Parts: sequence; C-alpha cells; structure tokens
Amino acid sequence: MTTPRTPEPSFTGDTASPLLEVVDLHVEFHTKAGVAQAINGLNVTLNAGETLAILGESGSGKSVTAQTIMGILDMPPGHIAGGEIRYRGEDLLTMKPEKRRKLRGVSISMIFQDALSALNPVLPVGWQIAEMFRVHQGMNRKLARQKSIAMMQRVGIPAAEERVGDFPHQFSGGMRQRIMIAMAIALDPDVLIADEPTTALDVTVQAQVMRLLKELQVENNMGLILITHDLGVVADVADKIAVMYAGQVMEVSDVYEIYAQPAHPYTEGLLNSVPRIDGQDERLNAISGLPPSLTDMPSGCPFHPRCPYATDLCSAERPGLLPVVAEHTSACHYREEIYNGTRQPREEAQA
Amino acid sequence: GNGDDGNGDGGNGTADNGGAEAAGGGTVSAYNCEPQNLMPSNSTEVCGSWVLEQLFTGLTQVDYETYEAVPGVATDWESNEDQTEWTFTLGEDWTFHNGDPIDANTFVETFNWVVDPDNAQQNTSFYDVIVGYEDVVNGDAEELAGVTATDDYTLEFELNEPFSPLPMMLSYTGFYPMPAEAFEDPESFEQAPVGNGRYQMDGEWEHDVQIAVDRYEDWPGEDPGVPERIEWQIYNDIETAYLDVQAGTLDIMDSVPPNRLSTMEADFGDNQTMFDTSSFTYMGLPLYQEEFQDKDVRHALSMAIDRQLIIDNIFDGAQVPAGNIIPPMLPSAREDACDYCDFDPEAAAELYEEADGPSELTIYFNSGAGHEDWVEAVSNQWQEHLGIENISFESLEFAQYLDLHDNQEVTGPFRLGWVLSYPSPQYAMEPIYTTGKSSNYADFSNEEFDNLIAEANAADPEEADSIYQEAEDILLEEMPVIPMFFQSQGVVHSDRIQHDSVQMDPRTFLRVEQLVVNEE
Amino acid sequence: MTELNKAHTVAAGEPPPAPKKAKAQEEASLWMDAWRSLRRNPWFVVSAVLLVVLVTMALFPQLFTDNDPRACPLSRSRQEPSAEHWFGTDIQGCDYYARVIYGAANSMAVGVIVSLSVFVIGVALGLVAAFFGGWVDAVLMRLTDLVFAIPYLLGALVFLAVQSERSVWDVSLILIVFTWPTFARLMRGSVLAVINNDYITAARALGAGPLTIMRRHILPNSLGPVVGYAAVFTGIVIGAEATLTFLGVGLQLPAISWGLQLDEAKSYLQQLPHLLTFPLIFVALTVFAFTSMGEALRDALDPKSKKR
Amino acid sequence: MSQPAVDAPQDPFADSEVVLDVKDLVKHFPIKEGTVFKRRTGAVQAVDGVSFQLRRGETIGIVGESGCGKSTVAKLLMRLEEPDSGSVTFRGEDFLSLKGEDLRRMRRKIQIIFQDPYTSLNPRMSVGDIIAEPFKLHPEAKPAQGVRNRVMELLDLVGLDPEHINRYPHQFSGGQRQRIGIARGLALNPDVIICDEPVSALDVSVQAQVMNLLEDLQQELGLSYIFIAHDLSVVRHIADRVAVMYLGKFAELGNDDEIYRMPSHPYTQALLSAVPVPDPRLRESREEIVLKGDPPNPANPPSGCRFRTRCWKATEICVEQEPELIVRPGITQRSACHYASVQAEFPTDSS
Amino acid sequence: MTGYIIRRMLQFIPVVIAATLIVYAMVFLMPGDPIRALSGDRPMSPQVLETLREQYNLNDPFLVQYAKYMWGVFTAGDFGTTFQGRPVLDIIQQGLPITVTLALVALSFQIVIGVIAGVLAAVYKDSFLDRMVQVSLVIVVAVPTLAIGFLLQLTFGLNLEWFPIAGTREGLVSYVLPGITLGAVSTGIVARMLRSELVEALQSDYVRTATAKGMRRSRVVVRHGLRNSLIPVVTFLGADLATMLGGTVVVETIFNLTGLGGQIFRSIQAQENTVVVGIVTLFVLFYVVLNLVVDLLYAAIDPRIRYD
Ligand SMILES: Nc1ncnc2c1ncn2[C@@H]1O[C@H](COP(=O)(O)OP(=O)(O)OP(=O)(O)O)[C@@H](O)[C@H]1O
Ligand SMILES: Nc1ncnc2c1ncn2[C@@H]1O[C@H](COP(=O)(O)OP(=O)(O)OP(=O)(O)O)[C@@H](O)[C@H]1O
Ligand SMILES: [Mg+2]
Ligand SMILES: [Mg+2]
Repeated sequence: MTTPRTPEPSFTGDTASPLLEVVDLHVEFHTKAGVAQAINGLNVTLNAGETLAILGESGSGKSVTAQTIMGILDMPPGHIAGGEIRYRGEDLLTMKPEKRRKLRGVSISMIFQDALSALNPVLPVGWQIAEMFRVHQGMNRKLARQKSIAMMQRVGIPAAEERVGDFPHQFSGGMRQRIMIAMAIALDPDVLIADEPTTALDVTVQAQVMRLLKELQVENNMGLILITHDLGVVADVADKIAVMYAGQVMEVSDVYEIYAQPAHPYTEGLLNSVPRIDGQDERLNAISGLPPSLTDMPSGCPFHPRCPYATDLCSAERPGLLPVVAEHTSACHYREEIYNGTRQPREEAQA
Repeated sequence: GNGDDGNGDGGNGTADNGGAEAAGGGTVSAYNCEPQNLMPSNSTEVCGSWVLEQLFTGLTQVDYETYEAVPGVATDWESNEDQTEWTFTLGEDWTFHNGDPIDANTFVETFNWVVDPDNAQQNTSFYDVIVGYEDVVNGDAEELAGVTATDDYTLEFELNEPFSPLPMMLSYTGFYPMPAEAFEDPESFEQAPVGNGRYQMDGEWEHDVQIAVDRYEDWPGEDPGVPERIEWQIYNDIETAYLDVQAGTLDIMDSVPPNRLSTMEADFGDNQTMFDTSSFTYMGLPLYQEEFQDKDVRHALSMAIDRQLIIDNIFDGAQVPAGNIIPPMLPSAREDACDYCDFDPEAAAELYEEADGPSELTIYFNSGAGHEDWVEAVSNQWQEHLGIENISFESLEFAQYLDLHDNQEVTGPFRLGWVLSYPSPQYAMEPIYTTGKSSNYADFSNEEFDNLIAEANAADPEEADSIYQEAEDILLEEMPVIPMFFQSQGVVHSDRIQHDSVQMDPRTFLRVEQLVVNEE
Repeated sequence: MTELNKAHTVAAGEPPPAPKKAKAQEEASLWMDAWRSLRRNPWFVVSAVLLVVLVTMALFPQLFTDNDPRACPLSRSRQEPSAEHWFGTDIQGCDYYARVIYGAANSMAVGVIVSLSVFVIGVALGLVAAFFGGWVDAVLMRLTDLVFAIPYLLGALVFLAVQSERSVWDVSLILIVFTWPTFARLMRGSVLAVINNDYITAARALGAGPLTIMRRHILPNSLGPVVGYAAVFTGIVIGAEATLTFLGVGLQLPAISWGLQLDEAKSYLQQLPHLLTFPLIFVALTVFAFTSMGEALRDALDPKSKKR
Repeated sequence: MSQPAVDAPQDPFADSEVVLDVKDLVKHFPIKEGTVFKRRTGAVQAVDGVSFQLRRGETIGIVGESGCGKSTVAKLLMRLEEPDSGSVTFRGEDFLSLKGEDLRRMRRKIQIIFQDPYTSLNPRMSVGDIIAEPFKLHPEAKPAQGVRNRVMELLDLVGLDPEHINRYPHQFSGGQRQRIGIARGLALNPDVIICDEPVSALDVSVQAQVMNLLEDLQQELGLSYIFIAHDLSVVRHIADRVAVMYLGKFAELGNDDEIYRMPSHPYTQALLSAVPVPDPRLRESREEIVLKGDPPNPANPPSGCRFRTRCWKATEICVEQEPELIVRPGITQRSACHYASVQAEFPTDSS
Repeated sequence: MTGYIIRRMLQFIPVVIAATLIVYAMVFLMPGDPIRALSGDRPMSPQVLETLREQYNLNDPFLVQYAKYMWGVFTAGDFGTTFQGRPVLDIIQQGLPITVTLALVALSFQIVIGVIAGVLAAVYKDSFLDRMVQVSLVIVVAVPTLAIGFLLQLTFGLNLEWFPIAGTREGLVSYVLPGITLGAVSTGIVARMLRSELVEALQSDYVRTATAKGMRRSRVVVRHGLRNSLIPVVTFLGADLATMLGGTVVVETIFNLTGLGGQIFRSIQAQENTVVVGIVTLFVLFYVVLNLVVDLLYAAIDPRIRYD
C-alpha cells in the first residue's frame, strides 16, 4: 500500500460570510456583430446548506454564470467586464490561479449541461471519475477505481463494475449525465453548481439523483446551485429561487412564495407556460416575443418589449432588484402590484 | 627485358626490416572505399586493388622512381628479339599465406582459370596478347597455349604480337597468383583472400565496415611492410573520412575531397601533401558525328578552354592541366607536346568560325560523380569564347552512359577518364585510340597511329619511348579527345603518422605499407 | 401555415421579421467568414505579400536584376558578397544574386505543382478510403504501402528511360507519384477521427449522400493536418528536386534552381557559407510564407479560434 | 384541437393511414474489452423486440428509464444504426432494404431531432448553413421565398433571433442549440419527425412555444411524431399514445389517458408516482413509489419479466415466463405484466 | 479483432507480389546494362559479359527471370546474390539492424522533441516560443539534410567531441547525430502538426471539464488534450517511418552507416535486381505491419474508431 499523499488542504476562509456571493457580475462576448452582453450586473448569494435554483429563459446566461464562477469561461471570446465572485468572503476573480485551481473540483464543483461533450471521448468514464481521487487525494489506481465504481453505483448506473472501462459514446444520454454527476460530487464539494443535471433522466432516476444530492447537502452542509427548467424539480428541492432574464436576475424569492405569488411579469409568464400532468390538451401559454439581442440591449427593463404590463417608465429606466416583502426581491417597477395581482395588462397585449 | 633489381629506395630508410625497428610496426588505419570484390582477376577499381596490392605479389612489381618493372615472384626475365617470347625465372621461397608453395605451375593454373570464360573474370581481356587466348575464350581450348611452365621455377610466355611492356603489365592485379582454394570456391575466397603479399587477412572482409590485414612475416621479398597491421576503414563519403582524420579517428586518407583542398593546409598544417597521379580526364568527341569530323573544330574547342582557370577555381589546384596524353610522371612524358592545348580564345574563335563549328552542343557526362562543376565551366567558356549559344547537358547513370556510347548515340563532347593499370605509355594510348579497341569511344581510327603503337610494342624498351611519343603526337594533332587534366591527389593524416613516410604511386596512390607510425 | 404564423405574428409583436433582415444580413459561410478573418490576420497579410513577391520573382525575374545569371566568367569565381555582387559569386563566377532570383521560377513551380497535386490526390483518396472503409480502404491503403515500398530513385530512373527532355512537369510528376501516400494516410487518419461525430450522423439522417457528407461535413473538419503538412511539403519538394537532378533525372542542367544551389553549396559549407545562406533564405521565406498561410487558414476555418 | 372524450378507449386514429409499421426491432451492442485487442464479452440488449404502428397525424410518446433504449429505437427508425433483426415499413415500403437514392428520398420524409444538441451540429457550419442544409440536399423542396428567408423564418419560429443566422453553434446556449436542431428537423416538412428529447433544455416558456408549434404543424400537415421525453407532463400534453419502455422492451402501450390515469404496469405506476409537481406545497405530501434494488444490467437482463427484480408484485411466474405486450383483462391498453391491473389511479393535481 | 489482424496480414500477399513484380520490372526496364557498368571505363570481353548475363538470368525474358527469382525465394528462401556473389540475405542481415536502429533513434527524437515542442507551442500559442518552433521548422526544411548532418558532425563530433563523427563503433551513441539529422525535418513537422491539433483540442468542452475538475494545466494539456490530437501525428510518424527506411541514403552516407537505405540506393544504381527486390520484399512486410500498428493505435487513441 502506498501512503496516500496528504490531501490538499481545503480552503479555510471567512466562515461568517455567505458561502458564495456573486456581486454585480458583467460578462461580455466579443463577436463579429459586436459585444454581446451575456451577463449584466448579476447578483446572487448562496449560503451553506442552501439550494438555490436558477430559472430563466434559455440563453439568459445561466451557464455563462456557472462557467464564470468555475473560472472556465473561454477568454477570449468571453470577457469578465466587472464584478466579484466571493467564496467564503474571498474574491475568486483576483485569487492566485494556483489557489483557485485547488478549489476547483474539491470545494467548488460543477455538473455540466452537456454531458457528452463534457466527457473526454477517449478516456474510460471510470478513469475520468477516478482522476478526481487520484489527483486531489493521491489515491492509488486500484482504490480510485473501486471508488469510482462506487460512485457510479451511487448515481444508479447498472452493472457499474462492468462498465467502468466503457467510453462515453457507449452510454445513453442519461447515463452520461449521471457520470458527470458522479464526477462532480466525488469529493463532497462545498458548492455544487448543477447546470441542468437531470434533463436527460427519467423521473425515477431523477428523483433518485435529487435524493442523492439532498443527502450530500445534509451531510456536508453543501450549497447547491441548481440550474434547471423543470419547475417540478425546483418545487421539490429548492430553498430559494433566482429567476434570470437577459443576463440579469429578475426575481429572487423563497420557493414557496414565488409559485404562489410571483412579483415579476416574467416569472408569472413562466409559471403560466408549464404543462400540467393532468394535461388538458389546450394550447400552452408561451410568453410572446423574442428575448432581446445581447448585442443591442433595450433601454430600461430588458423585459419591457415583451411585458404585458410595460409602460413608458419601463423603457426609460432600468428597475433595481428591490424587496417586495422580506427576502423576496424583484426587478420590476410594478413589483408590488404584480405580487398582489392587481396590475392589469395593457389592452393591446392581451392576445 | 631486364632483371634490374632497381629497388633504389634510398630515400626511404624505414623500409629496412629490422634496421630501423624503432620506426616500424604499429597499426595504421587508412581510408578506403568499399571494394567491388577482392578477387585479383576480377578487380578493376581502386578500392579493391589497394587492398589486393598488399595481399598479393605478382611476378613483377613496379619501381615508381624509375617506372620500370622490378622483381616480384620472378627474379629475372628475358625476351626474344621481337618481344614475342618471354621467359621468367621465379624465386624459390615463395608461399601463399596458408603455406602452399608457389611455383611456375601456380601461375599457369591461375592464368588458365582466369581466362576460362565460365569464371567470367573481368580482367580477362588483359590476357589477349597471349597465344591461345582466343581459343580458350571461345571455348575451343581449355588452356592457354602461350603460357607454359618449363620447369618448377621457369615460366614461358608466347605472345600473338610483339609486346615489350609485358613485364610491366604482369605487375597488374589481374596477373597475381592465386591458390587452389580460390578456384574451388571463389565466393568464399574473396571474403578472406589468401595471397602471397606483404600482408595477410585478419578475419574476413567486413563489408562496408573494414578490412584488416596483418604483416606476413614470411614474405620473401625485398622491402616488407612497415606497419604491423593495416586496417582499412570503409567510408561511403570522403567528407566524413576527412573529418575523421581531422578528429584523429582515422590515421590517413589519400583522396581528400576536392572542395577540401583549399582548407587542407589550414586543417592539417604539416600533415598533408599533394601527389600527382596518372588519372587522366578528357573530353571525348564522337567522331562518328559529322560536326566533329573536322579537326579544326576539335582544336578550336580545345583552345577555348582555359584549363588553368578551371583548375584554380573549381579544383582548388588539384589537377594539372593536360598538355599530353602520356601521364606526366612517366619518363616518356614531355612538356609542351601539344599545340592546341593552350588557352587562346582569339585563335579558337577564328578557327571555329572558319570551320563552321556547331552552334548547339550537348555535353555528356555521368551523373553523381562530381563532374557537374567543371563541365559547366567548360561549357561557359565555350559559350563565351566560341559564341556557342545553346549548350545543354546530358548527365546519366554510368550504366546508361556506357549504353549510349556502345550504341554510338552520343551527339556531343563527352567526359571520360583513364587510369593506368600499369605505368606504361602503351597502356595510356593503345586501349583508347587504336582502331576498333573497346575503349575507343571516340571511334578514332588512324592507320599511322596504329602502326606506330605496334612498332613501339615490338621495339626495345630503350627505343620504344620515342616511338610512343610519335604516336602521341598524332593524337595531339588529330585530337580525338581533348585532354583536360591529370589529377592531383591530396593526402592528409593524423599526428600518428610520420609525415616523411607518406609516399604515393600513380596507380594505387598511397603506399600504405611504407607508413611509419609515431610512437605514442 | 396560417394559425402558426398568426400565433407567431402575435408573439413577435410585429410582422415577420425575417425577410426584413434578410437583406441587411450579409450571407455567411465558413469560407467567407474565413476569408474575412484572414484579411484581418497580420500573419496572413505578411505571408501573402511575401508570396506575391516570390511569385513575381519567378515570373518576371528581370524586374529584380539586370544581371544575366548565365554570364559566368570563371575569373570572378567564389567572390564574397560585395556592392557589385550583392550575394557574391558562385563557383562558376556567376552573379549569385541573379542566380538566386532566376532560381525562383523552377523551384516555386516544382514546389507548388507537387504540393498542390499531392494535396488534392491525398485528400481525395484519404477521404474516400476512410469514408467507405472496407475493401475500398484496404485497396487504397495497400496501394500506399506499395508506393512506399517502391524506391523512388528506381521510379525516377525508369521514368527517365522513356523521357528524353525533362521539364518541370516531368520532374513534378515523378515526385507526385511517389509522395502522395503520406498525404492520403494523413487525410484518412483525420477523417477517421471526425467520422464518428454525431453531426455526420445527423447529416446522414437528413439524407445527405456520401459526396455531400464528405464535402460539407468531413472535409472542413479534417483538412487541418493536411493543409499544414502541404505547406511544409512545398519546401521539402524544393530540396528534393535537386536530388533528382544530381541523379541525372531531375531538371536538365544547366537549369537554375534553389535546390541546385543548395546542393552545390553543401560542399562548401565552411569555405563559402554565402553559397548556402542566400538560397536558404529564399527557400525558408517561401516555406515560412506557406506555413504561415496554412496556419492562418486553419485558424480562420476554426470558428472557435477566431480572434474576435 | 379536437380530441374525443377522454374516456373513450377506442383509437381515434384507427382509420388513418399507417405511416410507420415497426415489427420486432432488435438491436444488441457488443461489449468489448481491452484497448487494442478487444474481445467481445457480451452484448447490451439495447432494443429487444419492439413493435408498434404509427399513423398519420398521430403522436406516440416514448417514456422510460434512462438507458432503456429509446434513442436506439429512434436511430434504428432512421437507419442510423442497422437493426439486428425486425422490420420497419414506411408507407408500405420496406425501409430497411432501401439503398442509395431511394433511401435518400425517403429520408426527406422522416426527420430526427437529436437528443444531444451539442454534438449533432457541425461546429464549422454557421447556423444558417445548418438549417439550410436540408434544402441543399433536397433541391426539390426548396422554398419559394428563397432558402435564406425560409431559414430566418424557421429561426424565428423556434424563438431564435434571425440575426444570429451567421453565428456558429458554439456561440449559443444549450437551449438555443436545441432549437437549431428543431428548426433543421422541421425544414423539409417531413411526414414523420422523431423527436428525441427535443425540449429538455428549454425553459418552460420556450418549451410551450415549441410544443405549440409542433402541434400546429401536425394539425396543418398531418405530421406524425415519435416523441421521446422524460418530462411526463410534456408527453402527456403532446402524445396521443404513450409507450413506456423498460430495458429494451415496451412495458405498456396505450393512449395517454390510459397510461396516465389507469397505468397497469408497476413500472408505469412507479414512474408516474415520481413525477415532481410544480408546487412546493405538495413536496411532503406526495407519495412516491421508490423502486427497490439497482437497475438490472442490460447486458444480462433478468429472465422472464425484465422488471421483476425491482417489482413489488413479482412471483414465480415472472421469473419463468416473459409477459407479452397484450391487452389484459380489466384494462384497455396493452401491458406486459402478468399482474397488470389498475391498482391505483394516479392522484391528479390538487390545484 | 484477431480476425481483423489476420485479414490485414493476408493483404500482405498481393502487395508483396505486386511490389516485387513492379520493382523487378522497373529494374528490368532501366536503361543500361548492369554487367557492362561493373567494370567501369574499361570494357569486359564479350565472353565474360555473356557468362555473367547467363549466370544472373539476364538473358531470360522478364517474366521468366522474375519467376525464377521468386521460385528461389519461396522454395529455398534464396534471395540470390549480388553481381559480386554476395548473398542478399547477408546484406540484409548486416543492414537491417543498422537501419532499424537509426530509424528508431530518429523516431524517438521526433517523438520526444517534437511532442514537447508541439505541446509548448500550443500552450503558449502565438508566443515567442510558438514562433520559434515555426521558424526552426522553416529553417530545418530549407537546409539540406547533408548540411545539417555536416554541421552536427563538425560541432558535436569534431569540436565538442561529444559523439563520434561517423561509424557505429560506439554503439547507440553513434546513432545520436545521424538520428537527429534524419529526424530533424519530421521533428519540426510533428511539433507544428501537434501544435495546431492541440490548440483545437484545448478549446473543447472536455478540456474545460478537466479544468473544472481542478486539474493542473499541465495535466489538462497532457492527459486530456494531447491524446485527442495524436491521430494526425501518429499517422505522420507512421508514414515517415516508412519513408525513412528507404530514404536514409544521405544520412547513411555521411555518417558512414551501412544500412539498407544506402544499400538499396547503390543496388538500384548497379541494377542489382536481387538486392533491390529482396529489400523491397522486406520493406513491404514492414509497411503492412507498420500500417496495421498505426491503425490499431488509432483505435487505442480514439475508442470511437472501430474495426470489425
Ligand atoms: N462564444 C459566444 N459568443 C457569443 N455569444 C455567446 C457565446 N457563448 C454564449 N453566448 C451567448 O450568451 C448567452 C448566454 O448563454 P448561456 O449558455 O449562459 O445560456 P443559458 O442560460 O445557459 O441557456 P440554456 O438554458 O439554453 O442553456 C446566450 O444568449 C448565448 O447566445
Ligand atoms: N454504441 C454503443 N455501444 C454500446 N452500447 C451502447 C451504444 N449505444 C447505446 N448503448 C447502450 O444501449 C442502451 C440504450 O441506449 P439508449 O441511448 O438507446 O438509451 P436511452 O433510452 O435513449 O436513454 P436516455 O434516456 O438516457 O437517453 C444503453 O445501455 C447504452 O449504454
Ligand atoms: Mg445553459
Ligand atoms: Mg437517449
């Protein structure tokens, strides 16, 4: 037996501050057509043991946010134009690269949205999981393999022992996603960013995976950022919800509140679009219109061109993320009226 | 003929075995190229003959001071009046390295084996002066009628025609005696030839790597080899060998690359020297083509070449401009025998104009042998001085090159060379210029010349030289080939070799058996 | 699509925007995008300019020198560079500057003809072999083995037998015949690496035939290594041409080419270094131009690596 | 949309033309071990005897455990994998024996939307080229208004900014890429579209928009869909019939009401019980059937009924006899369970 | 898989037949008489010529010659002898170890230096170092091999005395300089090729994943990026090894090694059919195996590449 290398010391920061805090983050992409402002002053806070669900329009910058937190944004074309990302009070963006590297995978870990391209096609999945143990914990080859089989079993891969040596392309979409999950939770991170972790999973497996994440959360007081479109899952597991639109957070609230009383028209629209399992076959309610072009952001509230309640104020002034009631904030000029359900849509916006 | 011992090597005090023991001995590593073969009767090139020269001793040897034949296995020889019958008396204590004794019969057997067409030995054609050659070659006879052993140590030759250079010719590699085992299995024989020379093989011939020989202590000749052992290192590339001598890995090399001659002195200081050789380079002219049948054209072409300029600038002085056909080191060679070999551009231009020489030329040479540069220089001079506008080159692999000659398809001046297998003016001329001879690529035919050569061959050696010179005059006047250069050879050696002991001969170049190794 | 458009029109809040923007949008394809980004790549511009100069030199050497490259008085042989002879003179006494300038034509021609041809042949055969696999692959690949096995000197010598005058084209042909297999194998390798991608499957699902798949999907994604090698290969060919000449099967002497100059200079490395230096600079510049260009092209064809 | 009353068990599509007739489709993937000298050590029975008929204008939803072979069925139907046995008939023509031009022609009629939107888009083609490709391949289908206009229109339809026509796939978010794939699948107006999780990465609003679009097209052009998804609400919303798949076989096949309201197969029941409901207040009150044990190894499936190792009803007969997919007493749909019964109706949404 | 390998090995047979036949025919077609050339300027007597021609079957029609030769090869393992009577097998036995050692040394050099340089150039893309790699390649391509070898001999052999100038007396050490000379150009190509491939691979999502896993940059590049960029490099090295075997003439000559490259070259010039065909047969066998190895390496590098 080789004595395992001393594990890399886990990061000890300011325990009083929130686990993870994103402050006024700005991210841009340089494209031919101009500068695309993917993230425009994003603020979120994650506490230990908390599950923060990030919902939002497809293309609203959820994955970019996750990548920026992980420090794996492609630069160029990406570019962090401003803001801070604080992990236990310390800014990740100005941290020494080597120190930051040691946080990755160990303290802050991520499940990628696309499992197939995120897995190395030429390495066996078992190897890819085992790498976590081998590099960060100095575990030997055999032991790491055992551990990775255990991880695969944990995420419900059948016949894990036989399939550790298989390559990503030999797995189904959902199985790959579970491999990603196994890899991300291998070292019991403090913060787990899960970017649509269960899109390719059937509901039973999804439930199993969510239970697993919950367990970890309880065990390690892990903070979980869950990026998903599945409002069912969110309802099931989230403590707090942030709704994103066009690179900004539109509404942040406790999970119970937001389903019952959204305080932002976009959230309202989202909730209206959900198909029901008791499925009446009526048309689904989509929010009309297109999201704004990131290279050419509208003035004022980015949602105003599609908002049924919009007024001139909305196109003139960008609303701040302000409280509606305690712990429930919204970036809408008319948040209170919407919260209370008293605001009437504009005439012409009623389809 | 004469039995003049002629071994007047007064200049070389080291040759005395036993006398100057201090200087003798040691191992010399010398440059060599990979021999085609190590079968005396089959060896035609320099790499092989250099080795064979040490492994074998023929009936005669050559004294390179006087260019006369001196005793080898034969102690004495004489001929009849018209040089057609020769008697050689052999020394009695000669043996092969394996102990087999050598007598007159050894030679008879060797010669019969060599000419036997079944054995396909390349040097066979040297035997064509001996009576019965044709019959053997054509399969009509088993043995050469013209070679007989009258007793154990007397060998008689009967020749088809008078041939005074015979003793000289017999020094040639193709006439070395061979033991019986050579005839039984020639292929394995040449991996480790058993001869009767100053040195004997140590182990087999390591192809492309080396050939090692040790001094044969029982050699009965006059001046045995000085080094105890000679190792020829085989190189593909002379540049590399040169570097190795510079580095001291190799003791000596005798063919310094031409482009190195200018740096030779800087690289080696006193450890270098130059020697003249018999290696003759000429520009042949296909007389079977109409344009070249006018000898004025040939003269003009010759006079338009500034040989010295080419030698200075392309060969770094490593050639001697050829003003004759007989190599300068032979006693019969003369200076200024040639009227048309001196550079005279005006006369050349005029002559060429008058003779209406061709306005387009193709120059032929064999590729990959380093002839490009000087041929190009010649072409430039012809262009410049004779106003020939269009000169192109045809460079071919040697085999294909010879093919063109055989089929008389050459249409312009061609490069060829000639090295003396034995140092006789006869050999410098007869094979190349007499009517119908196989090396007569120019297709030259001149009755007067043919007669003069025959006359010289029949004459007493004392008179022969002047007749050969007359023959040479005809060549220089008729100019079937434009003499270009005689090659000089650079020799470089490491500090291990005593500089004074470095000696050359014009045929096999460095006399490696004379080298003295400095004590370490 | 009545209801749909209605629904959509409402959703979009204005008449269908597509046609409006169609005019405004410049049509883009990978190749056009590549061209656009190439134009802005300084390395590309530099190498393009360099190539233009070299090609001009090959086509109109008179523009660069008044000296006759074939005026070679031996009396001024081996001169060092001087005001009169910028590059000195060579063994024959020719003005080396003029020689080098005039050498461009043959060298560039052989270099470009050969690399272009083997590129095309190699890409086509490698693509076909990898795409169809099975016996097609086996036959083509064994063919490459075969060509590898035949010594090219032998081929060249035999070719010579049926050829009396040798032009640039003949020399190129010999080189092409014996060098395409490397390209074919290189291409085959990168196609094999690409062919298992899902987008190829997707194209098949769309009903794309083999040709279309190869041309539109495989080619742009697998060309990189071959392009890179072809660029370098140009330089290798320029040298190889000289070898042939010295075996008597290359360009007919007294041809002028960089390869021949380099070859001649080899013997005088220490004595006359300028003989090596000047043609070498030109060959190096050519290779540099081609490789930079190849690389710029490769960069341009990779949407992800696009610098802005 | 007009649909017959929910209770009527008869097939509303009984009279429509059968577009796709699938019989006994089987696909086993060999498992190999070793890097260079691979030995075949077994076979993953990815699809093992699947039969169904798809009629004109109909949508069949396929749900099931991750890795049970749904994508493989899709690929087999597209002839992207060659089946080991079985037959696929498209409009009376044997699809599996088609070659060359005939196959190409047929492919115009059947389109697929791939599960993985990352790898199925050529990274070196602009979005415009990707969506225009179908027209290039089938010039006879060139739209009257010009390819480029049509491409922009398609982009707009799936909710993407037509201005992004010149962008490359990597410049899009996951959901945006998925929509590129959808736009490509729709381009040719095919007869059948096989959608492999087409909306998994979309936010609910865009998802609603896309589903409305699919339904509208179906209405208008009589399209048939095979709709693979994990989101059971989505499937219920769009599908006319639903197939529940487990380990390479159909466990149950019936119309959406039968499956959702009267599931007869224990696996279906477990699946439905695990569906998360988008209402946080129901979190604690939901009764989820948690399947015991690990998922079986598809390379070595259990004898008899493949679900028996995790089934609470399993008995001897389930071990010995493989249940056929037939209509069983007491139910109207076809079910592959010896003990098929509508044990409990799934609780409908409480709202 | 075993079946695949066997099938591949069987393909050796037609290639060998084709290669030997073609090579035999080519030597046959070469102009000039090999026997004539043996004796240089001084012609042999016609009878000797005749005997030799008889001995080497040179008077037979081509196919009879070929058949006689192949019959000897297959029935008695008799590869014939040279015109000097040296058995061809003997020549092969002597040359093969040298050629193989030389090629392997060159290959190792290419792999080690090429890969290191390529990786560094990719990681520090567009840096000074990256450009240096490019410039080195350009120079190495432009300088004739012979000059490279000579400079190495001069510097490391003569002046520094680190390595022997020529020969094989000092074992593996003797192969260092020739190996570098032989591998120089390809090393540059490998570096460049790898650099471009790696740059592309480093942009992929799985490399990003590796970074997110907290791997060191070096590990990300080497373990995750490198492997995905190896296919063209492996292909190139395979093809290069093939060309290297037959193309070592220059290096063998200047470093005085007695490998097969120089041998086949000289044998072609001497039109020694037996030697040429013997060596070619050996080469074909080697190429077939080599390419099989390359193909298997593909499968090992990229598991998505399958052969059945
Ligand atoms: N390389 C890039 N160049 C230009 N724009 C980019 C680039 N990468 C991402 N974007 C843009 O940034 C925006 C945010 O993308 P992101 O991937 O974060 O979306 P998302 O919220 O994760 O969406 P989804 O739910 O669809 O995954 C998108 O509109 C996308 O088009
Ligand atoms: N190329 C392959 N080689 C080996 N096994 C494969 C291959 N492709 C798929 N499989 C296996 O076949 C089974 C079915 O895969 P498939 O992709 O059809 O599942 P799926 O139902 O689509 O799952 P998901 O919902 O997770 O996408 C899985 O066990 C998978 O590992
Ligand atoms: Mg995303
Ligand atoms: Mg799937």
